[in-house]
Amino acid sequence: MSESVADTVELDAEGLRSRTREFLASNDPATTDRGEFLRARFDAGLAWVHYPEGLGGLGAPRALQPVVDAELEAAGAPDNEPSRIGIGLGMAAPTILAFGTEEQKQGFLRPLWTGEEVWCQLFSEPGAGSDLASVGTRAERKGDGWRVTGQKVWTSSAHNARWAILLARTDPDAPKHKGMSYFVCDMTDPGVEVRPLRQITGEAEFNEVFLSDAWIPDSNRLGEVGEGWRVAQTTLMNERVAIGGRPMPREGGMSGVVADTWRKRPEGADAATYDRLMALWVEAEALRLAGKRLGQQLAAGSPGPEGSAMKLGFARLSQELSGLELELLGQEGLRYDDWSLRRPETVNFTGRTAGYRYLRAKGNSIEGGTSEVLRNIIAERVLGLPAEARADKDVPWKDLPR
Amino acid sequence: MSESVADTVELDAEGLRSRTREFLASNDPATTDRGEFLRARFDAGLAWVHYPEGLGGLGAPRALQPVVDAELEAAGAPDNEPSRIGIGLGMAAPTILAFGTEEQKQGFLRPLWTGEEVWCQLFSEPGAGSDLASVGTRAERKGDGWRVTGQKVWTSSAHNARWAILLARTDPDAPKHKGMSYFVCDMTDPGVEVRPLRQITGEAEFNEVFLSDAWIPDSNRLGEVGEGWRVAQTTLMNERVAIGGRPMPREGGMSGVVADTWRKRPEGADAATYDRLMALWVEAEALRLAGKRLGQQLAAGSPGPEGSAMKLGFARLSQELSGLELELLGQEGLRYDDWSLRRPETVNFTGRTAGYRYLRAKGNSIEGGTSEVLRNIIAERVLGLPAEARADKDVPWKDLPR
Amino acid sequence: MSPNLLYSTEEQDLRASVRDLLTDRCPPERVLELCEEGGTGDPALWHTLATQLGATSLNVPDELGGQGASVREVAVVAEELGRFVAPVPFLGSAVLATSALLGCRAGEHRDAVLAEVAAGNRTATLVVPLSSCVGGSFPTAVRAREGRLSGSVRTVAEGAGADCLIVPAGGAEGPELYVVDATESGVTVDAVTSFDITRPVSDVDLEDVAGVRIAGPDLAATVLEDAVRTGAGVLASEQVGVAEWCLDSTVEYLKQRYQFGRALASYQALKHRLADLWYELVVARAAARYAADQLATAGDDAPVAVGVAQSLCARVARHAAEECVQLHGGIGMTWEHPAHLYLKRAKADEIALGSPSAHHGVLGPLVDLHPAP
Amino acid sequence: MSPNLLYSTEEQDLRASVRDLLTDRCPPERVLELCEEGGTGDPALWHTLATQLGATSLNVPDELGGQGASVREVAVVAEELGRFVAPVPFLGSAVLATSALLGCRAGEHRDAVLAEVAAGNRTATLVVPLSSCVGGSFPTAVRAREGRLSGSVRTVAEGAGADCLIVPAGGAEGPELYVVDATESGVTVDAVTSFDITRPVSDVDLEDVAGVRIAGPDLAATVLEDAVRTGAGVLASEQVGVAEWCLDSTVEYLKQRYQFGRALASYQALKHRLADLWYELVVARAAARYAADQLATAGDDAPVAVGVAQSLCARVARHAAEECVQLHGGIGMTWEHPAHLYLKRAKADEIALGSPSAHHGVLGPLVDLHPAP
Repeated sequence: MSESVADTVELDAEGLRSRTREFLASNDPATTDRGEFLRARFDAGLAWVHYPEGLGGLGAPRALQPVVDAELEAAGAPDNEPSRIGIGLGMAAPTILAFGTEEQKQGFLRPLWTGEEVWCQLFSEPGAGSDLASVGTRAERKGDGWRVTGQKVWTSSAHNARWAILLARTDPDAPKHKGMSYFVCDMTDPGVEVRPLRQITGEAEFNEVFLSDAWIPDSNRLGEVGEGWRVAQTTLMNERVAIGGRPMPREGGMSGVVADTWRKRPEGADAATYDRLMALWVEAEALRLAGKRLGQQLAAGSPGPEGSAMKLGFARLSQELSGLELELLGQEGLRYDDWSLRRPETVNFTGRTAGYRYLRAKGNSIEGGTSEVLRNIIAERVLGLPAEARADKDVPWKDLPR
Repeated sequence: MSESVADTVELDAEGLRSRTREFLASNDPATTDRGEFLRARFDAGLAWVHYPEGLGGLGAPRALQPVVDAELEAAGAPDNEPSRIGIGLGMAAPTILAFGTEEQKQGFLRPLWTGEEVWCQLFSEPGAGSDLASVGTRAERKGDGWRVTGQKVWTSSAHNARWAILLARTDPDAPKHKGMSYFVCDMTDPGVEVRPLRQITGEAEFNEVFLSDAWIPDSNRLGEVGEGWRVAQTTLMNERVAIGGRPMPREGGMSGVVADTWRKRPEGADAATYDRLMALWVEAEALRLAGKRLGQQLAAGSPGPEGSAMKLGFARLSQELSGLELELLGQEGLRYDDWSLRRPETVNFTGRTAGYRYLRAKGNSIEGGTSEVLRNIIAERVLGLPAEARADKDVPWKDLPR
Repeated sequence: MSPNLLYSTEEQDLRASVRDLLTDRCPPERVLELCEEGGTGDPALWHTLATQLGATSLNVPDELGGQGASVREVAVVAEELGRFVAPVPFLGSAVLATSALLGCRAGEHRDAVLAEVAAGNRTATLVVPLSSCVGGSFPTAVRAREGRLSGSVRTVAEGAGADCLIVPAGGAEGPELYVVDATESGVTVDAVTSFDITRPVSDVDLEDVAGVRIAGPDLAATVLEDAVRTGAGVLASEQVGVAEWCLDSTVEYLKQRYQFGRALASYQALKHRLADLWYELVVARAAARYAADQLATAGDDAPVAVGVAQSLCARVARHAAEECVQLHGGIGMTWEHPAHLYLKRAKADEIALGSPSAHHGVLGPLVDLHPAP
Repeated sequence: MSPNLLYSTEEQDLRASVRDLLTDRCPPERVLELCEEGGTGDPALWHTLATQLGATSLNVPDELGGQGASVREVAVVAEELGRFVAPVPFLGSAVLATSALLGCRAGEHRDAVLAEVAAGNRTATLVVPLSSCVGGSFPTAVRAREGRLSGSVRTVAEGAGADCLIVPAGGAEGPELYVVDATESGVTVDAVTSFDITRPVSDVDLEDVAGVRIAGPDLAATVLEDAVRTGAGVLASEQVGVAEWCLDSTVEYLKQRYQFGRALASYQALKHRLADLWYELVVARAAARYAADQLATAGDDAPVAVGVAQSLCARVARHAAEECVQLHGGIGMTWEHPAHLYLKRAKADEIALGSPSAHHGVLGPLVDLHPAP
């Protein structure tokens, strides 16, 4: 990376396509080690082209990434298994980019993107879910670093993770939004303990993470002390962008699964359930169309607030449909496949059996923002109705009722 | 009424029965003028036996009234047409009894009970419905009486009424609950104008009443100045007693009407609507049983809070059932009988056509306490959840937002 | 090509024109006044819509005096008319009758009638019960014998005031479609009391009336089915407009009104109900737009799209109107407040052109979901 | 005589005894622990219920060692067991199997088995799929030939651990009922993984097994129908207990938990949802009490009462359990919190002994409401 790329490459589709081909010419995916190939791709600025030069990108428009990806895929190049490192790519990286020091960016982003280092998120706590700003995990200044103690929950990938983004309370005397700081936590620290968190399905998709005097050097702080909430907003904004938006075919989700169950003429299929099925099928199709419409709005440069409708409807429908499916199945609906504790590699809401789907769907209206919080957001931000009364904004965090 | 009745009559069923027979022996309903008969009945203490002697009663247990009524009915005696004078009997009378001066009781109760004077209620206003304590109708002291100006609404019987119970604001500088007084208003006063209030059914069951400097002598005040809210509580408590409680046969209400429509195999009857009908029929039957159970609780001396469930369910079911009926009727559901403005003598929720029933049922969740207010009451008084935040209790009424 | 589910710039301009006109000429007080008069709506407004905005000729070919636009634009107009519950015979004349005429083969009489209807010089209606649903059998309540029609059809949309009637009839050799002049002797059109006071209905009786045949057994059933389907698809957009007004006006009302010292709009239980309504409106709009687009492009998926849109939008509009009345409290129960106009329209629209469960029954087999045996 | 829809003093005493025992011996942690062990519930608790409280012999005649009480008391016990999702085979043994035995004519074998089951010395189950509904045809999955039974029945309630099986079988001359000892050779009872982890289910296979006939073709169908009806009626009370726990525990949780500086219980949207649940519970309880009373008195209205109660209470319990999980938020999704035990019980109970729509179909014709043609 000696000279500025912009001097040599046009940052349009054609320029990127030829740059990718040049890269492939000197890095043959068939003969290059996977790790080596990915690191080279990063160094060539082809990892995420909208990132700055030197950090895996070229400062090119984000919309051009698919051009690069298509070329690489056509050449049979390995990818960085994005589904395995979603939290790193989607949440940690944009936050590091926005708030990190030069050293942090240089140190973290390359192994994050290549997948050599998996990241997880230590935000939610048993007492801080929808109201994330009430986190009680305590970080206390000790010399050139921090000692962190507390409990985090609903952490996916924690058992595989090298690093975590962590929101902790550094000043309990400040009002809740003002007394937090944001850190990068080393998951191999002896003060970090990861335990599987079993869910009602029997599986443990998530973990609880217990922090007992875990050590974080001050050089792993992101943003200023007390600025944690503002930094976390960047993380959460990027989480929301990741949800929804991908186009689906008709019957692409739970409605297809239940429709197929109906087509097999299960024991509980009767005239009454037919109409319930059709009403839900219709709503699922309309929600799919609403998602398509939302995508068209985004493409036209006028995003609407419909994203929250998508999540609300998705949760509602997956719950109603999976509940109907169990009734359709009758006797079979009284059986389950396996309650034993497992740690699934990936989560498939429409996988396993109807019983699993029913139970897993209950989480859809809780995780990533409860349906109740979404309704508040819609009412207040979309419809302009007055905000809920709250008494927690100016009081020291330590004096709040809990 | 020269000597105390209790000296001569045992206040048990047998005593009342024989006293009623004696009364009938000297007041033959076949030959006595109706008004004369009713006045005599009142004077004999057989009007409402639980009222005091001299005010139409004997100070007997309220539960014994049916004994008297049965004897009189068997003898072919005229009644006082209670459905025509329900507000007087159910709301005005208990309030006069509780708060009236001796002169007021003597003057008002007899013609009220006989039906010679019809009463109505001037409580609700366009800006004071669920939040009745915010009434803005103003009563200003002038000499030995009051000048009253304001607008009242949802007043049934106003066009036939001789008297009204009236809640008005006498001190706008006091907090809302403390600045009201309670009056008896002469409906023949030139400052009182009654206009029919047309509803969405086309009918005008109710009236708007416009008060323009209407005159009320101070002798027609009930309770102390500023005590209006407390007096009104007595009125409203008695209104609530009147709702619900009467036993119903299966299919006794809207469910029977819609079931009969189904039995005629209307155009829109299909397998899907069958299940909807059955689900509603089942809920209606269960609500009927809940009413019966409530009655048994009352009879056992342990009334529960189920009364609010009855009203909530009644509104819900009459709306759902009548909505379903229109769908069942298909083409016929697109027609109505008559939109012309009428003033019905009595209201029958299950009368006229399906379209009328559907529209009239919309009022069931608004009149006599909205379903929203009922849910608050259940949540707060039955389930013990915290009350809604309110900012109107200690502020002068005139300074409240409106 | 992927269907465009947005409103194009032209469509937005069209909407703005219609909305301007209706804001000016069709406020709720005016609608109520017209409905109380019990006539056939607002002929002057109808004339303006037709002649100044071309709202009656949008999807009629240029050569017949039309705009050469499509059902997408028709749906946009329907949405605005729904928003104002405007008492004009758009559904009967510009949608149902016009669709039937468009479906027939070109011919002297058809072309003349279509041009007149498109120009707004004449108003037409399709003589079927307003509750008719796609997938039904061809109606034979009217019989045709040697060009003369006899029979009765009840509860026809906007029949009174129509100048010409498009009449499906059972002929000697099968289904036929006729145009009948409403002034012909033997034609009786009785306005009946409509539940939806903003959309009159009539009973039509024909006694040995002369008609001009515009489709024979080879075509009549398809034409009628397509017209009723187009009507249902456009009705979905009308329902979106109705629902939108109900939500908007309820939000406004709750913001202004105070109870127990707080704006009603600050009560969370009400906020969540409004948020749910908004969600319903989001999905309803997407479904309605897709149906309009499929009808506009004669897409293969049009029957599915219409079934989805109509069964969903009917429930959404009715729900929105019911919430509107409830959340307005007592004032929403009065004749003078417009909420009841929307409640009546929404409830009638739930029955019009097929109830949701009727549409489910037609839709299911199209997507390989067959009823239980 | 008007049915008593309240709880009598004796019933309240019985409830208090059961509740005391379960509070002590069956807290949620214990239920979870037992379910994780995957056994047949809590035999010790079951034994105490039977022997100390007589919960298994309430409606058995005195002369067979029973209490001579009625289905009303059985329903009260079911309600409490539902409140604790107690993992004991009450529904299978004390309700379904006992009802079947009570329906058969007195006889040496029947009396002996009934007395043993009532005393709690043996546990029985009725060998039908747990999803069976009244109004179905008599099951013939098991065939009887000369007193020997062969066939398989899947998803039988609480089959594993049962000492004796009450088996409906198709005999040469029609429906028959047999008692089969679970230790007979040829009997296989396979515990399968149950969706409701607090109520095990099993697959039962019989291969040429000796059984004792306790009802022949004149009686077997009626006995089975009555037993399944009694089961459904009692299940309604269990569902009331499940719903009540869900409402109570949610109310408690929301009162304790703060969010944005306020108790969750102060949010009106949640308050209204809880108020609606409370309403549902009020009507469900009335329906369940009426069903219990009608079954207790062998009232003519029992089939209607059971259909009403079961179709309603099933929905109410499931709705309450779903709200319980949702309003508990993340903690309600964890294995360690008991909410999921109730969710699984409530959802399985919605299918058990007939879904609401199946009951609607049976109930309708009884009240002269016949399905659409």
